[in-house]
Amino acid sequence: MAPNLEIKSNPSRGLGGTLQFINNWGTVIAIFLLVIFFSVSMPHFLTGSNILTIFRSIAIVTIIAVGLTVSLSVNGFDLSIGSAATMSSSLVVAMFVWFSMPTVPSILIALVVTLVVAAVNAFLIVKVKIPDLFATLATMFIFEGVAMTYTGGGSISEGMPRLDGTPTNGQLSPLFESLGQAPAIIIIMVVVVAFVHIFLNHTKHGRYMYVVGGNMEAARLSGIPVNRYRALAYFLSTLFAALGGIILASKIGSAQINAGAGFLMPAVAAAFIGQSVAGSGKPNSIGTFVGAILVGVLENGLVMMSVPYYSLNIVKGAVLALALASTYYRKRLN
Amino acid sequence: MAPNLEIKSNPSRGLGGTLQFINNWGTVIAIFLLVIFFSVSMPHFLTGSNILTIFRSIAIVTIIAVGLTVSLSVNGFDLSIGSAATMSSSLVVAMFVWFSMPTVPSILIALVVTLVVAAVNAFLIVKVKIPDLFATLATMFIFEGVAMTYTGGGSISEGMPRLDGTPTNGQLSPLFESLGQAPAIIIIMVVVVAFVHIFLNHTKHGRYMYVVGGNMEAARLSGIPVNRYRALAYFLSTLFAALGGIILASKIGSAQINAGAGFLMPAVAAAFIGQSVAGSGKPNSIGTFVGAILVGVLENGLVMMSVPYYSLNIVKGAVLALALASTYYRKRLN
Amino acid sequence: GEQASGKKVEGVPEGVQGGIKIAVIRNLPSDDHTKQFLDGTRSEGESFGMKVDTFIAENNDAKFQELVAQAIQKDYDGLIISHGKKDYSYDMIKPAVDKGMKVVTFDTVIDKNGQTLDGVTTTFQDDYKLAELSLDEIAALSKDGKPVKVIKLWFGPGVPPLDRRQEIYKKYEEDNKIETLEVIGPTNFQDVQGDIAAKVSSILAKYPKGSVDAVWGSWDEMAKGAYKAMKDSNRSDIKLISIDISNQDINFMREDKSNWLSTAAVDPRLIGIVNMRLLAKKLAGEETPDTYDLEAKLIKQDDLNDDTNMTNLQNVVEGWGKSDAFNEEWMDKLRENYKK
Amino acid sequence: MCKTKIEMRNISIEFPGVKALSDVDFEMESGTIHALIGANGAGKSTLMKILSGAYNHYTGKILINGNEVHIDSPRTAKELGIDIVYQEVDTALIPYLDVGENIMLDVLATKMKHKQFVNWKEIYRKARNALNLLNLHIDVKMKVADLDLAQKQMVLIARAIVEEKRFLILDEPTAPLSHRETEELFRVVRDLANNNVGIIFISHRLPELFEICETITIMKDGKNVITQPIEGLSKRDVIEYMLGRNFIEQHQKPDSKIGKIALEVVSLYEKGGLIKDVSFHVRKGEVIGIAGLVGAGKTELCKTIFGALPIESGKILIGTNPVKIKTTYAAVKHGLALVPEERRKEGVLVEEPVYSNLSASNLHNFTSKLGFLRPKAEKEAARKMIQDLGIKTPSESQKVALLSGGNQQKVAVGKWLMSNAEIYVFDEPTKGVDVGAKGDIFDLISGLAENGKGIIYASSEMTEILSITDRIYVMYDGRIVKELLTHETNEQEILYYSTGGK
Ligand SMILES: Nc1ncnc2c1ncn2[C@@H]1O[C@H](COP(=O)(O)OP(=O)(O)OP(=O)(O)O)[C@@H](O)[C@H]1O
Ligand SMILES: Nc1ncnc2c1ncn2[C@@H]1O[C@H](COP(=O)(O)OP(=O)(O)OP(=O)(O)O)[C@@H](O)[C@H]1O
Ligand SMILES: [Mg+2]
Ligand SMILES: [Mg+2]
Repeated sequence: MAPNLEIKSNPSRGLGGTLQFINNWGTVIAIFLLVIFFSVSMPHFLTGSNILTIFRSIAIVTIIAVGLTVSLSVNGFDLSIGSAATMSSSLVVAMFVWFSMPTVPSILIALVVTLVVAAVNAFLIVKVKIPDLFATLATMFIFEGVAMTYTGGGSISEGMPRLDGTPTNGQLSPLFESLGQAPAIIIIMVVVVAFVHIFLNHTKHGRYMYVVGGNMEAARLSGIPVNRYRALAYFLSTLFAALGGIILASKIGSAQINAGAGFLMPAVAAAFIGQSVAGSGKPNSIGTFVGAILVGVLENGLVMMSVPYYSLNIVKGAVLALALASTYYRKRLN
Repeated sequence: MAPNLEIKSNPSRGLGGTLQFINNWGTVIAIFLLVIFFSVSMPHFLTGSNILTIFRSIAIVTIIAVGLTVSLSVNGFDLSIGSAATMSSSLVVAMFVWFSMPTVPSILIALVVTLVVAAVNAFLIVKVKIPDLFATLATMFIFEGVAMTYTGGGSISEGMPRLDGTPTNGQLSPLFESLGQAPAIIIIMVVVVAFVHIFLNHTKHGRYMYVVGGNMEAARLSGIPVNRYRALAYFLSTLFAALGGIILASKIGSAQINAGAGFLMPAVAAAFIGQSVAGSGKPNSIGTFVGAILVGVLENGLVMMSVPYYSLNIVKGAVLALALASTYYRKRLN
Repeated sequence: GEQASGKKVEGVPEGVQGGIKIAVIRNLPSDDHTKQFLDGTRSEGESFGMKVDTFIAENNDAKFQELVAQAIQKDYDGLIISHGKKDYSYDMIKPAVDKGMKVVTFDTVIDKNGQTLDGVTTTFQDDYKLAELSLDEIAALSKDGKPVKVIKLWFGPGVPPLDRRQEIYKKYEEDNKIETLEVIGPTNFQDVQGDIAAKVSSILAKYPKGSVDAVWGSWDEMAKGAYKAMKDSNRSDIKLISIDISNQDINFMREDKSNWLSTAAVDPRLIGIVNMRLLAKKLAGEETPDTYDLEAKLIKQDDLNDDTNMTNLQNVVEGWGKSDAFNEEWMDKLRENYKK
Repeated sequence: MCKTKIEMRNISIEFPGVKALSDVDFEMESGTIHALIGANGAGKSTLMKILSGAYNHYTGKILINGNEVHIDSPRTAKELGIDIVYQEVDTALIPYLDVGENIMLDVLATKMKHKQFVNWKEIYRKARNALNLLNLHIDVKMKVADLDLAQKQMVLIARAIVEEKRFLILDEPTAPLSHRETEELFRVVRDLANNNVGIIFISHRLPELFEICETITIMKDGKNVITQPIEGLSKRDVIEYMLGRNFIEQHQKPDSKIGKIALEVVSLYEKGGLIKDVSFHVRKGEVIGIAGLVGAGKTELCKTIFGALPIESGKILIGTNPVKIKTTYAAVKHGLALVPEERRKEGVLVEEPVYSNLSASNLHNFTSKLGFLRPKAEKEAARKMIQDLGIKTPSESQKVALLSGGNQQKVAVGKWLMSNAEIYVFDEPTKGVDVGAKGDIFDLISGLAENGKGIIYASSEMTEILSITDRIYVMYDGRIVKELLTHETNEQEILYYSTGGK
C-alpha cells in the first residue's frame, strides 16, 4: 500500500521492454495464442458462426461484469449483482406472463424495480457506512430471497399459473425474445462496453469515480461529492446487472430459480482479468470485455476439443493463471 | 501548560457511550435478541438437543471460515478454500474406499496432498506477484477441476466401483465417521477457533500476519519476512479448508461433487461479520465464530418457525444487515 | 475415433458405421444421477464403436443453449439432450434437425405453441409412476386410516420432473392419504445434502417423537440430507421414502436400523443406454417412437444385500438395469466387434 | 567510547526515468549529529533509504569502520545498528494496530529470537517507557488510525528510541511538529548523541540544523555538493549550495489592496468540541494567519469551515450571505479551497499520475459542455503548474507515489492553486517543502491575494506566519485567544498567547 518505497523496474528497452510489453498485453497475447492454437487444431473454430457463438455466449457475463467494473472503480465491490440479475429476470417475465404487459413497460418496470437493490446498497454503504463488501453480501441474500419469494420459490414461464393458481395467458413478445438472439444481444453488449468505457475514461464523472476509488479522503477534501458518486456507482452496477438479467430471461424464455447467481463468479473473473489488461491496473470496461473474451474463447475451444466437462476447469484456471502471471510477473531486478 | 499531544479520550459515557457499546457488540447483541425471540416463540428452541444441532450445523462452516480469516489477516483473500475442501473430501474418501487405507494415513494423505493448493497459491502470490484475489480465483478453478477429474466427475461412496470399473470394498472407519458426529465435530471446531485465536493474538507469528495485513511495506521495512508470512497464511487457510472438507466427508459419509464450493459464501459471511465483532476491525477467529453462530442461530430458528425455505434468505440478509449496521453506524461525529 | 474408422461390420446398417460422433449435453450440475446417465450413454455408444462427448451446463440455461448451439455447429452425427426447458427447447433443437442431425431428448419438452419437432424422440422417466410408487409406500404407513403426517422435501415450481411428482403428491393430499407438516427445500444448491440436513435438524426439534410419520424425498439428494439429520438426532421413529437412487442411498438404506425404507427410481444408467440405442436406431434409419417412458421401480430396504451397489442392483431388484427396449440384432454385432 | 565510522562510497541508483543518485559519497561518525539538506528531490531520502536497506538495487559501497558491509534489506541494516524514521509516516505505521504495538514493531519483528509468544505486558511497559522519554502522554492502547499527524510522527520517533543503536536517521521528523515537540525531540536526540549514537538529521528548517547539528552534507540533483562542519557556514551559504543560486529567504509580502469581507465566521462550534466559539473574518486581498501549537485546533478549524467536520452551532458568511456548509462539496460550491495537512492521506491520490491529481478539484475547467474531458488542456495546465512550483518529476504522467515527499506536497498545493476559488485555506502547506519552493508557494499565495482572494493560512511555524500574513489569529485549546496585526507583533508575543498566556 505504500508504493513509494516499492522496488520498481521497467527499463523500456531490450529485454526489459519485451517484458514490459508482455506485462501490458499478456491477456491479449493469451487470446491470440489460444485462437491460433484452436484454429490450427480445429477447422471449425474460426468460422463466422462459431465466432458468433463465442460472442453470444459471453454477452450476459460481459454486461454484468461491466456493471461490476463500475463498482470496482470506486474501490467498491458489488456482490449483489447476481441477485439483481435474478430479480430483474423474474420481474420481466412476470410482467409478460402474469400481467400480459407490453414489451417496453415490462422491461422498464423490471429495470426500475430492480434499482431498489441499488438504493438499499447505496443507503447501507453511504449512510449506514457498512463497508461495501459486507453491505452487498447482505443485500445479495435479501434480494435473492425477495426474487424467490416473488416467484413462490419456483420459476415462471409461459402458460404457468400464478402463485394463487390463476391461469395465465401472457406471452413473451417476439421483440423481447429477439433481445437474447444474435445480433441484438451482441449489439447490446458492445454498446454497454463502449458506454462505460467512455463514461469512465472520458467524462468527468468517470474520472471522479476513479478519484474516489483512489483515495476517498483526498477525494472528499477535493470537494468531490464522494457519496453521490459511490451511490451512482452502485446504481450503475445494479442497472447493468438488471439488464443482464433481462437478457437472460429473453434468452431462456423464462425466469429460472436464482438464475443470476451463476453469473457472479464469471463476472468477477472477467473484471479481475480486465484490470490487468493494457497495464492499466484499474478496473476498466474494455479490459473486462477482453477478460470475458479470454474465458469465452477458452471455454468454446475446450468444449470443441471434447475436453471432458469435469476437466474443463483445470485448463480454464491454468490459462487464467498464466495470463495473470504474464501480466504481473516482473524480473526480480533488485 | 500548552495543549499537548494528549488524547482526549472518547466520551465513554452517556449517549455516545451507549452507541459505542452497540457498535462494538452489535453482533453479539443480535444473537442474544434472536435467541430470546426464538425461545419465546418456540419452546423447543432452547433445548439442549437443538443447541447441539446449531453447533453441529455451523461446525464445518466455522472451520473453513477460520481458515479464511487467517488469509484475511494478511490482507489476502483465499477464494480457493471451497476447492480445497472438495479436494480433501474426495481424497480422504478415495483413500478409504478405493485403497482401503486406515484412518490416520487416509486423513494425513488428504491433508498433505491438498496443501499443494496452498503451495500453488503461495507461488502465484509471492513469486509471480499476482494479487491474492486473482491468484486464488485461478486456483479455485484449477483444483475444482482436479478434484472432479480425480473422481471422474462423480461422487465416491462405499461400494462404488473405481473409475476403471474395479469393484471396491473399502469402508469408512467408525473412527472416521465419528469425526462428523456430535461431540467430535464440535470439539474440533472449538479447538480450531481457539488455536487460531491464540496463534493470531498471542504468538509473534500471528502478530506478524496482522502487521503484514495492516501495511505490507511497513512490515517489510521492519524486517519481517513478508513473503514467508503470506505463504504461511495461505498454508493455514488451505489446511483448515482441507480439515473442513475431511469432516464434511465424514459427516455425509461420502465425497460429493464440488461439495466444498457451497461453503465459500457462508464462510465469507461469517468472517466478514466477525471483523466487526468487539470493535476489533480486524479479521479474528473469535469474531468469525460469533458470525457463524449468528447465521446458524438464525437459520435454525427461521426453519423452525416454518418460514418458507425460499424466503429464508430475506430474513438472513436483513439480520446480517442490521447486525452490521449496528456495528458501523456512527452518528456523524467526524 | 480410429477404431471406428476401421472396416465395416457385416449386417449392420450403413448409418451407424464409420466414425460416428455423438454429443450428450445435460443441463444439470454434475451429480450422481448425471454421472450415471452420462456413463450409460457413453458406454453404450462406445460399445457401438461411436465416439461420445459429454457436456454439462450446471443448470445454467443460457450456457446450455450455447453448448447445444456449439455442438450443432460441429460435425456430430447425433445429439442427446437432457433437461432442456420447454421455453426454448424447440428453438434450440430445431437447427440440429434442420441440419439433418438425429436427436433424442430426455426430460425435455419440445413444444412451441403446440408444434413439435419431427423425428426427435423425447424420452421421460415416468415421474408420475415414481411419485405413485413412493407415495403408496408412505400411505401404507397410515395407522387406523388417518392421513400420514409427512415432511415434504421439494422445491419449485419450474423443475419439470419435480413438478410432475408434485401433481401426484397433490392428489394424495386431496385424497386425505397424507398430510403435509412442513415443506423444506434447498437454498444452497452447491451443498444440497448439508443444507437440507441442517434444515431438517432444525425442524425435528419442533416435532416430538411420534408427531411425524414420514419424510418424502422428492429427490434423493435431499433425502440423503434428511437421512443424516434424522440419524444424528436419533429419530428412527420417522420413516424416509424417496425418489431416485444412487450408491450412497443404497449404503444408507442398508445401514443398521436405517429408517430409509424405500425409494422409487429409474436406473439413470439405463436411461442413458436406452437414449443411445434410440439414437443409434435413428442413425440406422430405422423407425423410432416419438416418445418413450422409462419404467419406474421400487427398491425396498429388505431387497438389499450387504454387498449391493449400483452395479449389481439388478441381482436383487427384478428388472432393474436391464432392458431390451430398442435393442437390435445389429447392435449386438457391433458390440461383439468393438469388444475390448 | 570508541567511535564508529560509516562511509558510503560512489552510491548511484536509478529509477525508471530518474537517475536519483549519481556517485554520492557520504560519511559520518557515531556520537555526532549530522545534517543532510538539499532541495526537494535532491535525493536525501533515497540515500538514507539505501543506508537503511529499503533499496537494494544501488551501486557503490558502504563501509563501517573501514569494513565493507552489504546492506540489502532493512533487517541487515537493523542488525548493523542502523535505524531510520521515514519521512512519510503512513508508510511505516500499521493503522489498525495500537500505539504500543506500533512502537514495539521493530522489537517484535527482529528481537523475538526463539520466543514464540508475545508478552503483552512487557510490550506495553516498554512502549510507555519510550513515550515517557519523549514526555508524551498518548494511550498505548489507542489505535494509530485515530492519531493525528504529529502524534503519528512521535510514535515513529518513539519506535526509533526503544532499542539501542549505532546510527539513527531522522528524515524530516520535525515537519509536522511544532516548537514544543521539536524541543522534546532535540533533547532526546542530544542525549542519544551523547551516548555515542550517530544521528543523521534531515530538515528543511535551516534554523533547526544550525541549532543541533555539528556537520552538514548538502545535496543537489542527486550529488553530494559538500560535507563539512556546520560552523562557519551561514544560512545563505547553505541555500546557495543547495539551490545553486542566490536566494533571499525572507519573503516580503507585497501590499495588496484589502477589500470587502470575503468570509466571516461567527461563534463557530464543532460537534466534537474541537472548536469552541471561534469568530474571525478574512477580507478580499488579505492573508490571515492561524497560529498555534500542535493540537491547538488549527486543522480542525480549517476542516470545519470546509465542511469536513460537522458544525454544532455558529454562522459562516460568505461576504454577507450566511451559508450552510455541510459537505466539502458545498464548500467548493461556495468558492472555498482547502489544502489539507496530511498530504498522503488527504491531499494526493498516490496511485494516480500528477496531472489527474492537479485537476482533481477543478476538473470542470477541463470538461467540455457535454461533460467530456479535454485531456490536452488538462495536461497542458498540469505542465504549467509543474513549472511554476518546480515540481521535480520526469513527466506530468508520473505516479505521485514516486515523487519525493516535498514534491508530493507541492502537488497537493498545486491542485488548489489551479482552481478558481475565492477563499483559500492552507493548512501547513509548506510542510517538507524546500526553501526555494517555499518562496514559490509564497509568491503564488501573494499573487492570489493580489487578485482579491481571501487567504487563511494555518501554520505552527511562526516565521512563516510572520512573513506572509497581514493579520494573525492565535489559537489555544480550540479557541481563538488573540488577534494580532502582523507588522506590530513578533514571535515571542505569538508564542506567549499560543501557550495559554493571557
Ligand atoms: N521509487 C521511485 N521511483 C521513481 N522515482 C523515484 C523513486 N523514489 C524516488 N524517486 C525520485 O528520486 C528523486 C529523489 O527523491 P528523494 O525522495 O530522495 O528526494 P528528497 O531529497 O528526499 O526530497 P524531499 O525533500 O522532497 O523529501 C526524486 O526525483 C524522486 O522523484
Ligand atoms: N481523530 C481524532 N480523535 C480524537 N481526537 C483528535 C483526533 N484528531 C485530532 N484530535 C485532537 O484534536 C485536537 C486538535 O488537533 P489538531 O492536530 O487538529 O491541531 P492543530 O492545531 O491543527 O495542530 P497541528 O499543528 O498538528 O496542525 C488535539 O487535541 C488532537 O489530539
Ligand atoms: Mg525526502
Ligand atoms: Mg494541524
